[in-house]
Amino acid sequence: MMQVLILFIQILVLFAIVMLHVAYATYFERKIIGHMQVRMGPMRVGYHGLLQPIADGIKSFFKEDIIPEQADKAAFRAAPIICLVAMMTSLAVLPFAKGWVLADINIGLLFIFAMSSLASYGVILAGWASNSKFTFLGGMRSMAQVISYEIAMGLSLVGVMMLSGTLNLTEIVEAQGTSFTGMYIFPQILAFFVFCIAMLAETNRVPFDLPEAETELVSGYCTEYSGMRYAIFFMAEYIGMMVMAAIGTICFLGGWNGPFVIPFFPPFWLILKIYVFMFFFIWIRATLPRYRYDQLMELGWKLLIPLALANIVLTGIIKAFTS
Amino acid sequence: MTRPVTKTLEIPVADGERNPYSLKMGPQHPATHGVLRVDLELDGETILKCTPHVGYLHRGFDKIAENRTYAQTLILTDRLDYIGAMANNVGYCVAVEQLLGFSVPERAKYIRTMVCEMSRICSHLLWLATHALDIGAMTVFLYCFREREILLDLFEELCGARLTFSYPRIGGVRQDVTRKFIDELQRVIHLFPGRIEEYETLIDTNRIWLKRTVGIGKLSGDKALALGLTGPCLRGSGVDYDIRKHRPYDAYDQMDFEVPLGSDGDIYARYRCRMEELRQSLRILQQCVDMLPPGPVLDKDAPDLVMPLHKNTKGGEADSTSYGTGIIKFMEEQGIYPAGDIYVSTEAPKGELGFYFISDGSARAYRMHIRSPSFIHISALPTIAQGELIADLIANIGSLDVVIGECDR
Amino acid sequence: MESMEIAGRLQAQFPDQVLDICSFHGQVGVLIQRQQVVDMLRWLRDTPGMQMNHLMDLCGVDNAKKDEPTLQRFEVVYNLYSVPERHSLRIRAQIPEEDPCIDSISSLWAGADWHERECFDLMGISFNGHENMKRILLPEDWQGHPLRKEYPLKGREEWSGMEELLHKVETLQQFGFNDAQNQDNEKT
Amino acid sequence: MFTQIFFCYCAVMIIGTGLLAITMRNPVHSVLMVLVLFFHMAGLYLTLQAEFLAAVQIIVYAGAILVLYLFVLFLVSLREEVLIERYVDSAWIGRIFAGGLAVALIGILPTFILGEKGNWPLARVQEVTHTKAMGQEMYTTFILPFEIAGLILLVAVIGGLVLAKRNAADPALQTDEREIQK
Repeated sequence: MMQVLILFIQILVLFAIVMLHVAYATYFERKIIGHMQVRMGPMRVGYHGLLQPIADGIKSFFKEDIIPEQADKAAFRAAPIICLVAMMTSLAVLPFAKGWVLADINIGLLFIFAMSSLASYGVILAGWASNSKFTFLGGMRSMAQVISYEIAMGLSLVGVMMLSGTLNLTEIVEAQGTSFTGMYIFPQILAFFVFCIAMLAETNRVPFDLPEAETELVSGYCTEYSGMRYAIFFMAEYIGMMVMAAIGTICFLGGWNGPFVIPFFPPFWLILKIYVFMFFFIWIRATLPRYRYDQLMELGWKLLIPLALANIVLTGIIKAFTS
Repeated sequence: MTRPVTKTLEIPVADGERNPYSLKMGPQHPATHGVLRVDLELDGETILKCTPHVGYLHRGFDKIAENRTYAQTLILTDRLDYIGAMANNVGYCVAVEQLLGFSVPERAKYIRTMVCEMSRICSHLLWLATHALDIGAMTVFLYCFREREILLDLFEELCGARLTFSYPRIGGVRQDVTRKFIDELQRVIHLFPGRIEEYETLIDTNRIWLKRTVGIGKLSGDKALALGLTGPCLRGSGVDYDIRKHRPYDAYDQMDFEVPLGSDGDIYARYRCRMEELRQSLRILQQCVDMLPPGPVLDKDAPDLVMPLHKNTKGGEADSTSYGTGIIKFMEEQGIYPAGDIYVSTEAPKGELGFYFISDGSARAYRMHIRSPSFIHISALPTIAQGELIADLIANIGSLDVVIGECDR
Repeated sequence: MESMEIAGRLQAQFPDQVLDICSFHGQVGVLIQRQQVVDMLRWLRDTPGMQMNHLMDLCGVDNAKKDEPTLQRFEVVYNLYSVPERHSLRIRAQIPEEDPCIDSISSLWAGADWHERECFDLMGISFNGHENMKRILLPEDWQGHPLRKEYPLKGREEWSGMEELLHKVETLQQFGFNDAQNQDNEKT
Repeated sequence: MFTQIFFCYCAVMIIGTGLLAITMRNPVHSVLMVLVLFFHMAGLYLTLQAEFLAAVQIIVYAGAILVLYLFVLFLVSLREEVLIERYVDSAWIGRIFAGGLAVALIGILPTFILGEKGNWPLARVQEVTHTKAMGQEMYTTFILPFEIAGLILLVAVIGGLVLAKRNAADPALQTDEREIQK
């Protein structure tokens, strides 16, 4: 009983911390993108706009919740929740440092894949349930995109699985050793490249933000959403970014290992690396135009998947010869 | 015995080829540049048929112009292409001067050429900004606005307005340029080439940008001409038609500049054309500054085209109509207004901006027709967009550079 | 080639169609009858030496208040330009009041499509052979053609669509919609 | 104790959502019910220490196959109500058949017996993890059936490609024809 209570408290703490990070990830993004675009970003609420995310949260919480008359109400309500829950659940298996993990399961990597594929249901349902043409097109795009890029992403991580011989995220980090040179980014540079692109597509970020391409589909699948429900989609997107960044860190950048150990706060390096990834996300958003739908598919199926497959074969050959 | 097996929510889907998926884009849509509505018939995301609808901003300028004096109509032209309003003002004034046979002092000609090119840069910058945003490149948008701001400040220094200028007058310009304006302009001319390179670094060699623009929205030169496209859209298809060269007005015959031509007629070619035009405009600006002759800026013989006042400044009740008509009567008696018709067009940033006037000898135009480039460019949209994807339609609308205020008039 | 010369050659080619040639500030206008307008414009476009391949402008004119009795009630004015030869010409096709229509030239210039629709919309001249002769700038249920001289500057009545809208607003106000906004409006 | 409750919950949910999936009138809702069903199937696998299967169940079935179902549902127009003739005229005949089948199933239940323990007792599976155990078996003992299955799927993929290619060519032809008609 005690164990369950402790677990419950742990879950709550993780939830609170992640939500805070999500809120400030939006601030982080707006500030960085602002400075990249010769403007200031949020400045008004608090010192240099520091309280802006909180104000935004309160605002969207109290906004009117509009449900279109012709919508499928149940699915419309469920969609953002599915997104958020799927993304939050995948946090459970992420090791933030040795032992700092809610559920240290053997199939951590697969579990995260499973959850991220579930999150796409939220988007699809949102697109369908709104009963609007723009959202529907957004949902369709998202469906095709998620199916295609999940394959590329899964295949890109197979190399890591082969090198480490496990699907447990903690063990993957440990298999890379503590030294800088042990990181899988060096032997798996091809896989890392594929992963980075697929990661952007999985999280619907520029240049693959087609499901919500605002100049084409107004706002894609979330066109009809407002207030808190819209904010939930937003949160899910940012948690998704963080989860993807965490996987990239764990599988390729040596997880929580750093040049030296930080006492009392072992996850320091992991979080730092996650934010480097986040910066990468934002930087790309500020730089690149958007792909077109068919070009996105072409890139996924004709470039990334073959590349990932080649990487698997290469890794297999090298592993067979070295062992 | 039968019974319904499914009873569903209406799912908006394409029902084979009998009933294509129809999508109404606009009039409120982020990428239709104002209140343009485009009705699409889609097969998946491929456009089977595209029907633009305009008129949401129709204000009846043609009709208003028939009931106002020539000077009064000038302020309407600000509201055509409000992104580069100065070019419309100049276009209108050039047309009226030719109709009424006024001459313009040399200095005014140079100033007008100058402001024309400035508004061309303004317009092209805004075009680049929104076009890039349509394709998804967000940063270029803000960079362009940073530079546009400098130019708007310059305009403010020149005439006090930032958007609707009404600065040129029939027979010249309203007031002379200041020393400060010239100095600032000089600075801008030196600053801009670097900034243009900055945009090009961001998008010109970008793989995604090239994928989105090269080979999309192709038009051959003949087809573009038949569709009535003008300006950079026509020159992108390789047709050498620039009114500044073909029928020079103001001081353009004194200027040494090149007309950039594309060859492919796709979105990328139009983009390249406009980028080169930015550079050529800077060249013209430099020449204007260097060659600016001294002298008056408003023709002495030009009639004092005072606008009728709404309130009599000397106190008492307003009698605007009789005051206005008084002047007009006087001028009609002087025989300033010849009877006849004339079509004069100028090279506005978006393309050929033409004014067709019929004068019957009174102070008001008997008939005025504005040939606005945006109107014709939108009408070419179905031809360009057919068979392409939704995303390309957005890019095409952007690359045609339409302003609804000008289209609907 | 001088515009006058082109006009002369056009008259030689279509002697019974050309009514008059007039010149104003160096621009030449040719008054023609409406019957063979497509042939004439095609001749101007395709003849070597003419190559008037750019239709600059097309608009309708109402001559009701002009005191020139030789003119018909309506005119359609075509402003042509030759991009390779750099010369221009204006064609003014006369259209009688009782039958305001003329052949469409959208088969010659695809760009004439919207010009003609605009002319129909505002002037009420219809174009035979045009595929889509509908209003373009005004609402589809608009009455009358505003650019005709007898059309008043202020419309005779409110457009029916606008009245519908006003009515809708009134009904909504009964249920308390839009009240706050109205108060704001009253203040300003 | 906990495992039993969890099993009961999963079983009830599977039956319940299964029933809902076939009775719901909106096909998209039905698919969602199947999604929930797959979830609980994965839960059942977990009670059997088969975590790899559980994850694959969600990734493959929920993440890919059901999404494809949704795709098809969206693409096929269901705007008009689909009317299907009843296969058997009287409802009672159907109910009798169903009842009979249910009785037969329940009657057979006691004859189920647990299989032999074999090479992979529970302790060993837990030790090397289910993923490894499965991989080992699949690529050694069952390599031939595995490859045959792979070959069959490959044939299916190629067949699908060929069919799709032909279908893709058709609409293009149709649009061309339509243009010509204009």
